[in-house]
Amino acid sequence: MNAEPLVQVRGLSKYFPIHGGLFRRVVAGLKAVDDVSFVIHAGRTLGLVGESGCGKSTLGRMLLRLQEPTAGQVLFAGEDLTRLDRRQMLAYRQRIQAVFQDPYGSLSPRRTVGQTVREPLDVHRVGTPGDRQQRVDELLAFVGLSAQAAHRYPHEFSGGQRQRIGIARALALNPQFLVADEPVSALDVSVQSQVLNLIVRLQRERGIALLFISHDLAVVQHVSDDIGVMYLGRLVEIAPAGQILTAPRHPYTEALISAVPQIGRRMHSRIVLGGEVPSARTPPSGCAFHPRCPRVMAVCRSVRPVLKKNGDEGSGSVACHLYP
Amino acid sequence: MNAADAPAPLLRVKDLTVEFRTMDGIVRAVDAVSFDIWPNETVGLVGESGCGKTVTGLSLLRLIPSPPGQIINGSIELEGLDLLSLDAGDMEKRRGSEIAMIFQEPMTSLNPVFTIGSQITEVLRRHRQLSQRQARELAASLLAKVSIPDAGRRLDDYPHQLSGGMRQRVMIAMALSCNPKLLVADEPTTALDVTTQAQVLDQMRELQNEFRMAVLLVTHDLGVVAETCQRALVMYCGSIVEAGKTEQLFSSPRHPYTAGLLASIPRIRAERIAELPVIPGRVPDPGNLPAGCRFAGRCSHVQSRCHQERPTLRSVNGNAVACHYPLGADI
Amino acid sequence: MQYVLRKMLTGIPLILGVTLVSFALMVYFGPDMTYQLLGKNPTAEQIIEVRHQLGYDQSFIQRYLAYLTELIRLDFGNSSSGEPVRSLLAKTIPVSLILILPGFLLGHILGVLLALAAAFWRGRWADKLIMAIAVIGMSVSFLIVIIAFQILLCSSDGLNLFPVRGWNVQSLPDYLSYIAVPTLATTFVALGYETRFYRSVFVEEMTRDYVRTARAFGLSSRRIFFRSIFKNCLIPIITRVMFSIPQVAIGGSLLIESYFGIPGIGKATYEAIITGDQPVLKAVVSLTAILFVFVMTLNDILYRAVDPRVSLK
Amino acid sequence: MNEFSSVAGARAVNRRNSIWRKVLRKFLADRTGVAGLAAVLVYFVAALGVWCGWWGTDWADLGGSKWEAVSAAHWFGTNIIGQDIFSRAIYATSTAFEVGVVVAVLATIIGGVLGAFAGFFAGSWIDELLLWAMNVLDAIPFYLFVAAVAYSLAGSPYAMHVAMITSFWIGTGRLVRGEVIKLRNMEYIEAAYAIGLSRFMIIFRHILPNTSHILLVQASIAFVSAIKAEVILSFLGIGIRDGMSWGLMIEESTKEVLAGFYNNFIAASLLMFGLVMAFNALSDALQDAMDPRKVA
Repeated sequence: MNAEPLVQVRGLSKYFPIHGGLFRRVVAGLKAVDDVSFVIHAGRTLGLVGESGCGKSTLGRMLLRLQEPTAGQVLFAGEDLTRLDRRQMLAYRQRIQAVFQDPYGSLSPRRTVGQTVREPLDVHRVGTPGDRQQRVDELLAFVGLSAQAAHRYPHEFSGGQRQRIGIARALALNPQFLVADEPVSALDVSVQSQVLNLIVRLQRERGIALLFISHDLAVVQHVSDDIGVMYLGRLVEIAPAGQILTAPRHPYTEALISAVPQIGRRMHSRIVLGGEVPSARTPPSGCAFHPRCPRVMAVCRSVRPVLKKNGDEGSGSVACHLYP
Repeated sequence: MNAADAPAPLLRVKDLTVEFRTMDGIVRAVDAVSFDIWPNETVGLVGESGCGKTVTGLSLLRLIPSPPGQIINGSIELEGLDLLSLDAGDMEKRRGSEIAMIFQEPMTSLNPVFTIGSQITEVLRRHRQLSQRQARELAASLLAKVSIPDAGRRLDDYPHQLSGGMRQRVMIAMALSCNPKLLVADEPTTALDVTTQAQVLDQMRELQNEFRMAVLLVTHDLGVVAETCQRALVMYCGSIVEAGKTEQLFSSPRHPYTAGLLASIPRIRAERIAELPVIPGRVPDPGNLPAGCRFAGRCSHVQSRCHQERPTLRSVNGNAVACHYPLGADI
Repeated sequence: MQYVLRKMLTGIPLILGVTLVSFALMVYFGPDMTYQLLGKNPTAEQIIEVRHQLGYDQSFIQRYLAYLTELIRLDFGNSSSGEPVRSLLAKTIPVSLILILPGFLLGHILGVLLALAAAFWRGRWADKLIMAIAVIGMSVSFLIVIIAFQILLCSSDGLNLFPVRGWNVQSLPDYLSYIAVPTLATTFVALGYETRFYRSVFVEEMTRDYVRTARAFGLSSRRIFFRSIFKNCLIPIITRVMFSIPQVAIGGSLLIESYFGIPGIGKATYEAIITGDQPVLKAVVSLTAILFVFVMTLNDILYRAVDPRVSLK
Repeated sequence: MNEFSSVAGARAVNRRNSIWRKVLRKFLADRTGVAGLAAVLVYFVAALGVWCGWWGTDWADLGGSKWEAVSAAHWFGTNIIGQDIFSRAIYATSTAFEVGVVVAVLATIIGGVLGAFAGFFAGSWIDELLLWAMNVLDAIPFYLFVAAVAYSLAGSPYAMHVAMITSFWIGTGRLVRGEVIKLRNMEYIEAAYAIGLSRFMIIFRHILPNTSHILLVQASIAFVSAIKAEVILSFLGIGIRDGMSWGLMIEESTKEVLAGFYNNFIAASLLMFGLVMAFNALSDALQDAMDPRKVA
């Protein structure tokens, strides 16, 4: 993997202002995403896991430039997206697309499925109207819907089918990179596996690079080559999927894996963390995980660990004082 | 402890049938469901959205919104007394004190403009003869029981000042307050993060033993059922398709739906697999159900009999299965 | 306190806006007073002089600033009839208040009560009856109600119980007899709107999850309805009552006052608009704006007192 | 293709298309609403006849003597100067529709667009400015405002319309603003951004169409409010200038009523009550039928 990565995220941060005082001045910043860096190679998938409020969705939105980062860079094929103006960005929108979480909220209820899937083609003026119509049929077929579906409205479809429509829309412009934010968490189990298989298939058949964001480790592992774990706005561990699941290094990763309810295991074997995720407004000093960490040391309370490459124990990086 | 030792079931549901009047006609959400719950056991009621599991849970407390919903048939016997035969006032008194229910959304399930202390004491004083002061002390001790730190002061907090996990603990404290014999928990941890979910499930299990109550855990998450329930009931399209001891049910499912569901769940595995097994198709429209077995249209073992005749629950090697051709049966 | 201060500060642009609009409408583009002051056949010099006195030869901005300075000093001077504006206000505002207040209160209180009844027995005959009456109440014009009530209650064709029009209040019985018909009319018309609004508030609140929770714990439906739901409903109720205060205090009485010939602030303002009596208009407009800001602030404070989710910070 | 197409295809047979069909079906099931609609249509035909010159042309003619009783020639009798009250009432129906439609359409368009902009840019200066404008206009009591507009546009027959539109758009604007604030966080709006749609396109293609249920109901409310306000304004002398309206008839009748002649008053009141009532029923049924929580 020596080629230049398709996506390089460098020191990406997003601080939301907190207002206070008589004139509502900005008194502090809420660090939703704090100094996150990673790369994704063409055709590969990075899974991003973390609990609600850890900043994973904000991160995804920044890659799509639905939200402006406070600091850092997003390099796509060598170009820093954060510096592009609206018009320049338009060209890149064709190459970066998104799949959203809520199958009910991600399709405009007053537009037919055909209009929705066609819209990206219309906006970017791809081909003749006839070409576009044909493309819509192809896309619907690829995601497993009939051509007649184009004339119907979203409310006539089930959650799983709507998610397929959302995927068809994202594929319309033949993107190289897809950001999928919790694409299956709102779906029922039996439908979830259908959509996951579709995602794996498009990745394999079309060589699309994917950032797959989810709170569900089991789902993430099914599609990902690498997995990153976020906690309170920071990336605490990132490693190849097989390695991170069998030999997690960060205590938080370990607890997260153990907390996933599994069939064929009884409760007592799991690690149950104490306390709750602290508020991002008042993050703990030092390592943000230290108040809940079962293996906390004195240094964790004062010094914030940085993400460091694992030495001999495999590829990947971890931000933890246990691994100096 | 063991369900079989108890002399009689705590709850006996028989042929429970619930219908909803909708614009598209009458929809039968729950169709002749029967099951028992024994004292102090945890039973999982699993199924996908729209299968009728929540409606079943609500029916046990007669909380179906009516109109449009109506229990049209069946009986719900709690310790031998049919709850459906009680008048509204009598039923009201039993809710909370004998059978209680907690819900999925801890944010909206608590009243936003009252302190949690006043909400718990209100329930306490409704069912027990307590002074305001006694009720408050009891409420504080209940909060401490569900591991809310600094419980005495937390009583004066409003729901929005608590995190999701804490709010669900408050709900559990309310549920425990009057020592109900049966707690119906409708997706109690679905809205919570995994690490919080683990905490809350742990807590529920401990308290259940301490308070000796039975729990009906309504959930879509088979993993949660596997880890917490002694027995499980699998629902599909308004009926129970399979029931049995959790371990046996999950290790050797007899109904093709249960088997398909178990196979299709993404699990943490050492190696990535190329493709997840799937159940093809989708749940049929509740207003337009097939005549025979409701799973027939999606079943990989379907035979012609399945399209004509609806199977009923019968015992197959320890599990109860509603299938004409159960998997791995020695017939 | 800091909060109140900030709220008041945000009221300043509003006051500026209200004064600007009203200045533009009522003064700048308002009736030209020149000829009314001079009578017929004035000379050209006289016209110029009067126009200068009235400030008509200055620019819009200059005149607006002058108008604002007068407002800030609360110096309204004398009305065109020569009466000091202050004494005019002192005379008319109390009349309007005691005229309107009973109807206003009755409308909201009865509205809430009827809405409670309708929502409590939702879908039953009591609900249907109340709502049918409310729609009828909403569909009748205020003016028609006034005239009909007057015919029924004041004329010799009807019951002839109360004075037809006018305002000659010396004692409490006088007062009651003069306000009876206006109060009945305002209440009748308000009831339709208020009942429907409050009922929809109650019904919406009845579908919330916490109501189901309360039921699952055995609380009686009466207690849930009158304690839990009602407190949540206070927020929209307060907002509605608060925001109708400015409308009622200044404008709402206009129709009643002019129809019954009652010397209140609504009628005085209306006449001031017609005759271009600028000092009166300035006073009324600034009072309105200040009242509005005051009500908004008060509303927010009450809101925060009822709803713990909104902190005073 | 696979199992999905067949299942969806089978469903489509009994559930053909668009949310509007569903709304229509629900609306038609509402008897009060349909009755309201029918009554409104009758009124509309009456107004249409006036515009086409089929009837009501003699509203200003002095065709009888003072205060004639109900007769075959004068269905509702005559007024103080012998004009036919029936013709006047019918003619006034067309005036009511003119006022109602003009005010409702313009107020709704303005309220919809400005409300959508305010909501879409909530938190920015555009929103602040629009909110400020709404508050300012709200702070000025309605009748004083109309009177002021009427006198500053001295003589214009449309002063009343202008004043009503300026006041009535605010309610719609606020509602649409609130709805748009909800809508703009929907994922399909994010998706539209991600595709590369401009903000104007998003507002007009994705946001405004999704507020149509609010706009339709608000337009019907504005229609009713305009008709009711017209009556009061005409009575106060700042409403309809030329032509005939129910308000002018009532104003006329106040002198007659004291003398014991009620025909004019009753005719105008009942006709107006009928239309407003019918429209209220219609608007209630629309609201029920289009409540997105019930439709979706």
